[in-house]
Amino acid sequence: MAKIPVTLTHNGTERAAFADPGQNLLEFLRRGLGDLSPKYGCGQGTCGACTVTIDGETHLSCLVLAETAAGRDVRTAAGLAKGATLDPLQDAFMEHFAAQCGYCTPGMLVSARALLDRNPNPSREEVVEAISGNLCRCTGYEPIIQAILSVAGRRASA
Amino acid sequence: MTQVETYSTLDEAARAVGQGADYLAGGTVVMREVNAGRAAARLVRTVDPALRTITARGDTITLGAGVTLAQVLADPQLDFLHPVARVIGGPQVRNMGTVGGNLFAAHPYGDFAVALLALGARIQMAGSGGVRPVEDVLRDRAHPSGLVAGIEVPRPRPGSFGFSKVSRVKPKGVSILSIAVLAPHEGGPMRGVRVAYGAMGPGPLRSAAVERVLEGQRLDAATRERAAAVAAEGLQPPTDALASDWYRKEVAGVHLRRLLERMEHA
Amino acid sequence: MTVHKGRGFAAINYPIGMNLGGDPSQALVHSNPDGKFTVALSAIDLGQGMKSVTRQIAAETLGVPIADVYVDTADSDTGPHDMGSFASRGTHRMGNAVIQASLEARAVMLEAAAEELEVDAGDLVTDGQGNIHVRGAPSRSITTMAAAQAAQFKQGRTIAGRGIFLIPLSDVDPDTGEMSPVTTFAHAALVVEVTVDDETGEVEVVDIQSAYEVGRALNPGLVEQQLRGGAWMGMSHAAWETTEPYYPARDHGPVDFNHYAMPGPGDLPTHHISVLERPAEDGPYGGKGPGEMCANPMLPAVVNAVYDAVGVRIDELPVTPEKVLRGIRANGGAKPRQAL
Amino acid sequence: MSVGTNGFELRKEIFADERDDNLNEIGKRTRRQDIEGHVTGRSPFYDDHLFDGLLHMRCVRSPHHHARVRRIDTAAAERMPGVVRIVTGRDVPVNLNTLLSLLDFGLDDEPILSEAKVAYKGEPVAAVIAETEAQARAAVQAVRVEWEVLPHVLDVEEALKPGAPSVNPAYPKNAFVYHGKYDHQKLRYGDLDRALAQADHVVEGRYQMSPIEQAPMETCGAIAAQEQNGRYVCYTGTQALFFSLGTASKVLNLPSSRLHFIGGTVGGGFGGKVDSVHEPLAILGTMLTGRPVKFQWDREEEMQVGAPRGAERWYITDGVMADGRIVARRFTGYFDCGAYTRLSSYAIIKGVGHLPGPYTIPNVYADVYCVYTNRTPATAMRGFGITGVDFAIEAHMDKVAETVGMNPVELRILNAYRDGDMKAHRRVAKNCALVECCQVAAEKAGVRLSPDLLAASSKTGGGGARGQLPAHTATDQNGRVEGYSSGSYAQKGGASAPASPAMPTPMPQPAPPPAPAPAASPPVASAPPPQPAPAAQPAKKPARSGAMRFSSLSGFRRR
Repeated sequence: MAKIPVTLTHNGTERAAFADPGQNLLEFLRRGLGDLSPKYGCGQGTCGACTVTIDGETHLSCLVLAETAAGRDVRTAAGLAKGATLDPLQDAFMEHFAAQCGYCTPGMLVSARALLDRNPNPSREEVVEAISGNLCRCTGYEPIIQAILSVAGRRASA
Repeated sequence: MTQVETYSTLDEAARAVGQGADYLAGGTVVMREVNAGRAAARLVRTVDPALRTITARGDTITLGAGVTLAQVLADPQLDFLHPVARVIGGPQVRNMGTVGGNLFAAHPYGDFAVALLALGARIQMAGSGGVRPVEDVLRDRAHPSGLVAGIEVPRPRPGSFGFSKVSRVKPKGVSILSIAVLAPHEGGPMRGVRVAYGAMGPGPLRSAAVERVLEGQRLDAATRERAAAVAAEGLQPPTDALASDWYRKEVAGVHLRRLLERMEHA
Repeated sequence: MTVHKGRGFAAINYPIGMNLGGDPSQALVHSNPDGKFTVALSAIDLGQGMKSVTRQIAAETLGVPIADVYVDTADSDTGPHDMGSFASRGTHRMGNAVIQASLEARAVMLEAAAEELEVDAGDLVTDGQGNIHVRGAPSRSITTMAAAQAAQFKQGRTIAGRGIFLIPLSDVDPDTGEMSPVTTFAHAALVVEVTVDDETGEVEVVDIQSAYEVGRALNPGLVEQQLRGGAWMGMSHAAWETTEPYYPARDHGPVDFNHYAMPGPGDLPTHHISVLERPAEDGPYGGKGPGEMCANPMLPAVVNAVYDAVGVRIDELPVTPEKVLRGIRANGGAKPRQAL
Repeated sequence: MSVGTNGFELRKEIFADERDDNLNEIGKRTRRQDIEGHVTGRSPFYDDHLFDGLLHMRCVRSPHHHARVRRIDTAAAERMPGVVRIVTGRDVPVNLNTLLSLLDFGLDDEPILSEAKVAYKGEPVAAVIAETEAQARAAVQAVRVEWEVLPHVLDVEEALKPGAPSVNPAYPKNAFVYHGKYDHQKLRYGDLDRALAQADHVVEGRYQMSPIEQAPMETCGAIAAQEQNGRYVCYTGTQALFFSLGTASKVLNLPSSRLHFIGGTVGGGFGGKVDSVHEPLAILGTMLTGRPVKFQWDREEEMQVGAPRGAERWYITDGVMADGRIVARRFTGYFDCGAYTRLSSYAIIKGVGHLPGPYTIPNVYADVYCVYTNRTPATAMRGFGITGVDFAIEAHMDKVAETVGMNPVELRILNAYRDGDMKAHRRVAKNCALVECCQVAAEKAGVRLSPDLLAASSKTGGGGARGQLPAHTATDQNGRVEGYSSGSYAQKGGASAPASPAMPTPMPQPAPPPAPAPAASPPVASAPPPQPAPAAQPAKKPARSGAMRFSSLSGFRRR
């Protein structure tokens, strides 16, 4: 079974590894590049735990064929922090108790970051829409919504 | 194991797709099957940028088959399709899923195709496949004859098109049913009415009964009630985890009437 | 179309822990030479906050700041036996084990400090800030770091502790069911408001006013997480979820989250939570376990609210639009009660 | 009023005299220890451990509800690309287990990989180990199984009728056997029939709790690998590390010292990660191949093969006085435990100890059945043993309130248990708080209560006569089962199997905290005990030949 070389930009750094034929981007990121922040929740595109951005748009990495990400700019939750400085959303999730088991959290943060990047001051309804593709079984969503809104509010008032 | 063939043009891909291969577009349908080990051994895809273009000519807007639902939402000239695109999948699915792929998404998916069916869209096939009515493509979708290149969507007159999708989960849930209504009128009786349902049969389908009731009538309360009364006539909706055939039939008329009310007051 | 409002009430209690076969948990606590503590457990944190609540309990008991404690779990080579994280037993059982282990470690730490300060260990107290001093004489003090260093490098003491908490096996009488099921109960009551669409049977949960009695709220942040998320799950059980929609037939079982329906972020009611704290006699600092019981009252409360709204009793969960609609049809229309 | 708001408050004024609120760390809203790992994606879940040469395991599953396995042909699958090994029941050292055998409770009744018969759709009969997950999936399709389809039963009450298909060979009448004695767990407190006869109203109800999926965002799974010194390491998403270790130790016949389990950071569980299905098979895969093996459910398996919260059916009959006092409550309950016991038998014990809910009712009667049907085995979920019956009780309370024309909140407070009351399981209530919860919820929602009930307290009004055991409790021998012995060890026919070396054996303990004098012995001088017929009354003939040694709580204690 021939392996396929895939080169892409991963959280700002060019990386290369081999993919199996038919391998999805989630598995490629985890096994190939060792970025374990995107999670396997369903492999069906129904939970959002594997959410990453490709060229700035959120994607379900379990539904992306790894080789089709070649040459593209892939970002994951592992790339949210700038060095030792956490993204304000990460701080807000900690402050608002917006994670319990933590399994949906990386994907949720990627979706939230994508929202704020294009709409720095979203309404509650827009936040709800932005995370609607990311399931959480623990929190009942409200703390997550509040955490995201708090960052939007901070920016608005800053 | 899955082998992927990538072509630079759609025509090449169309020639290659042939027997025993699946066409990989946005991935939301096919990659799930790949992950489950149920996809064809060969996947064919293309990187033709023409597939992602949106062009308007007169009152017809042509969507490349690879246009994503997010692209639809971002395009002001497609405002009449925004209420449709907005309720399909979550943001990630809309960033990936394509209008071409939606034509082939099995129950309970394919709500965008329901809207295209009501709008009387025409499907441009790859190569020498010509242009086909959306009905034909939907009818043959289990055994498609060729690849879709683009979708010609006639722009409806303001206020003449309405769409409704009923879900158990908000804001992102799959269809209990969806309804699209094209009801052109010049301030008078409706002419050329097209009514389409999703999740009320094996795939998107038109309701001849409702169209008969609406055609040539004004959209008043009495007409709405008559339309609601025949809303499920002749239909055999599926039973699934979310709703039984009984429930779908019972509420189709309610949701149709509510949609027609909104359209009248729009 | 008419949308009817209705309110439903339910009250419950919930047994904390299990008793079958005996219900033990163990903990080990030890200090590094700089007076920082590691708690070794085999308990599981599956989101409920086991690592965090045992860390607070250890810090409180040891008398050191929370930053000086780290909970390491779960490695069977280092963490001693524990039954597991289920049955609302984690906080209560493991919390008690951590207290016992921490008390033992603390006693050694105070002995080490006493030897350095040349006082009786019984006269020493901790300030929770990393210092040990003579009761009533804060100036006669030593840091926990200095005490730990002295213990390790000078006195040859191990600042460590072992803890176990065991609820013994309860006998169950076959003929009467006499038993000692548990030692403490948590409580809850809530009022739920719903709207019901009498043409489609669709139910929307609009508001929850809840009161939860959880023993001492060891960490209000963790408690709120459980109660808010748990009420959401209860609402989901009430009106959305099932693996077998046509039970007892096995047809149409959902295989993905699109068909296994749960309320989305657009389905959320407002939920105002009040926490009552009646400490459990044998709970760690009076704590019980809020994690499981919080979902339970939502199921009957939603059912009762639907009855209040349209006069349809749904005795088979979940409360699907179909069941509500069939009920309305069987009654010859909605029969609003609005009795609560 | 707080309706329409998302608040959170600590009502410190209530029970303030029972607490010291001046503590250093307890009571603080301290951030979670694990939160930084969660928001950076660095928290190490079991699947976040990478191994070179990792193999993937997937199961071959029954397409039938109930079928005999005639033949399993793995030849074609073994030749498939990437296939390293196919495991069947013959490869499993101890291929019969029950989860609670570690607590000496119940018979071993569930094969790890079935060899003779399957009893639910999705039951595994073989496991394929391959280089990639895709290859394992493909090879699973190539395993040929010859089935002989058997009649099946899916409804709990149907399953208890004579002549119903027998689901589980350990319990051929489709009911778990309690204490080696009865086909259900009993609760008898007072004289139900007499009280029902004297009640002003009798209120009946039937309630059905649906099967529910735990649905943790992380599916169940484990990775095993060889460690040094003949040991195996297992990274797992278990909710119960030593439960899983003990199960693996038993099933694989390995001493616990050769097993190293690592977990503790789990992507949600909600009860579904206690069953220890993955750890033994992953380790067995490593033992057979010498390579690291991952066994992980996909979402479809999680939803349909993973054990759900089982369905429950409850019948409740209440005797109520005109003023709203509930004087009698009868339950008949059926837990649908699916094809195998897992934890259901225990949930019923827990549930029976919970009856009649948080109310003081002087006459209580319950028969609760743990019923085998041809569906996915049920297991624990948040509120296990309680959620279903609480739904039934609280829906029923509303029916009672309507019958007597009372405000539903007031009905609860009127009947609420209070400190010092005797509960139906014959222990005195303490530390109660139901009344206060009702009052606070009503106040916030603007539900008006009478001055009496506003002034009520869990600390007063209980005890006294309410704290006394009933003068007479009617008992019976309904549902007596023969052929099961109430022995101390959960093995068939007294066959000796190694006790799990991994679980420390709990020592017999002194009697639990002071309890009132035991009652429940047959009355000396009173009316003959009534013999209400339970909904189902299985045959009393010996269920099977040969000595059955069966463990129950009491049996264990006498050991």
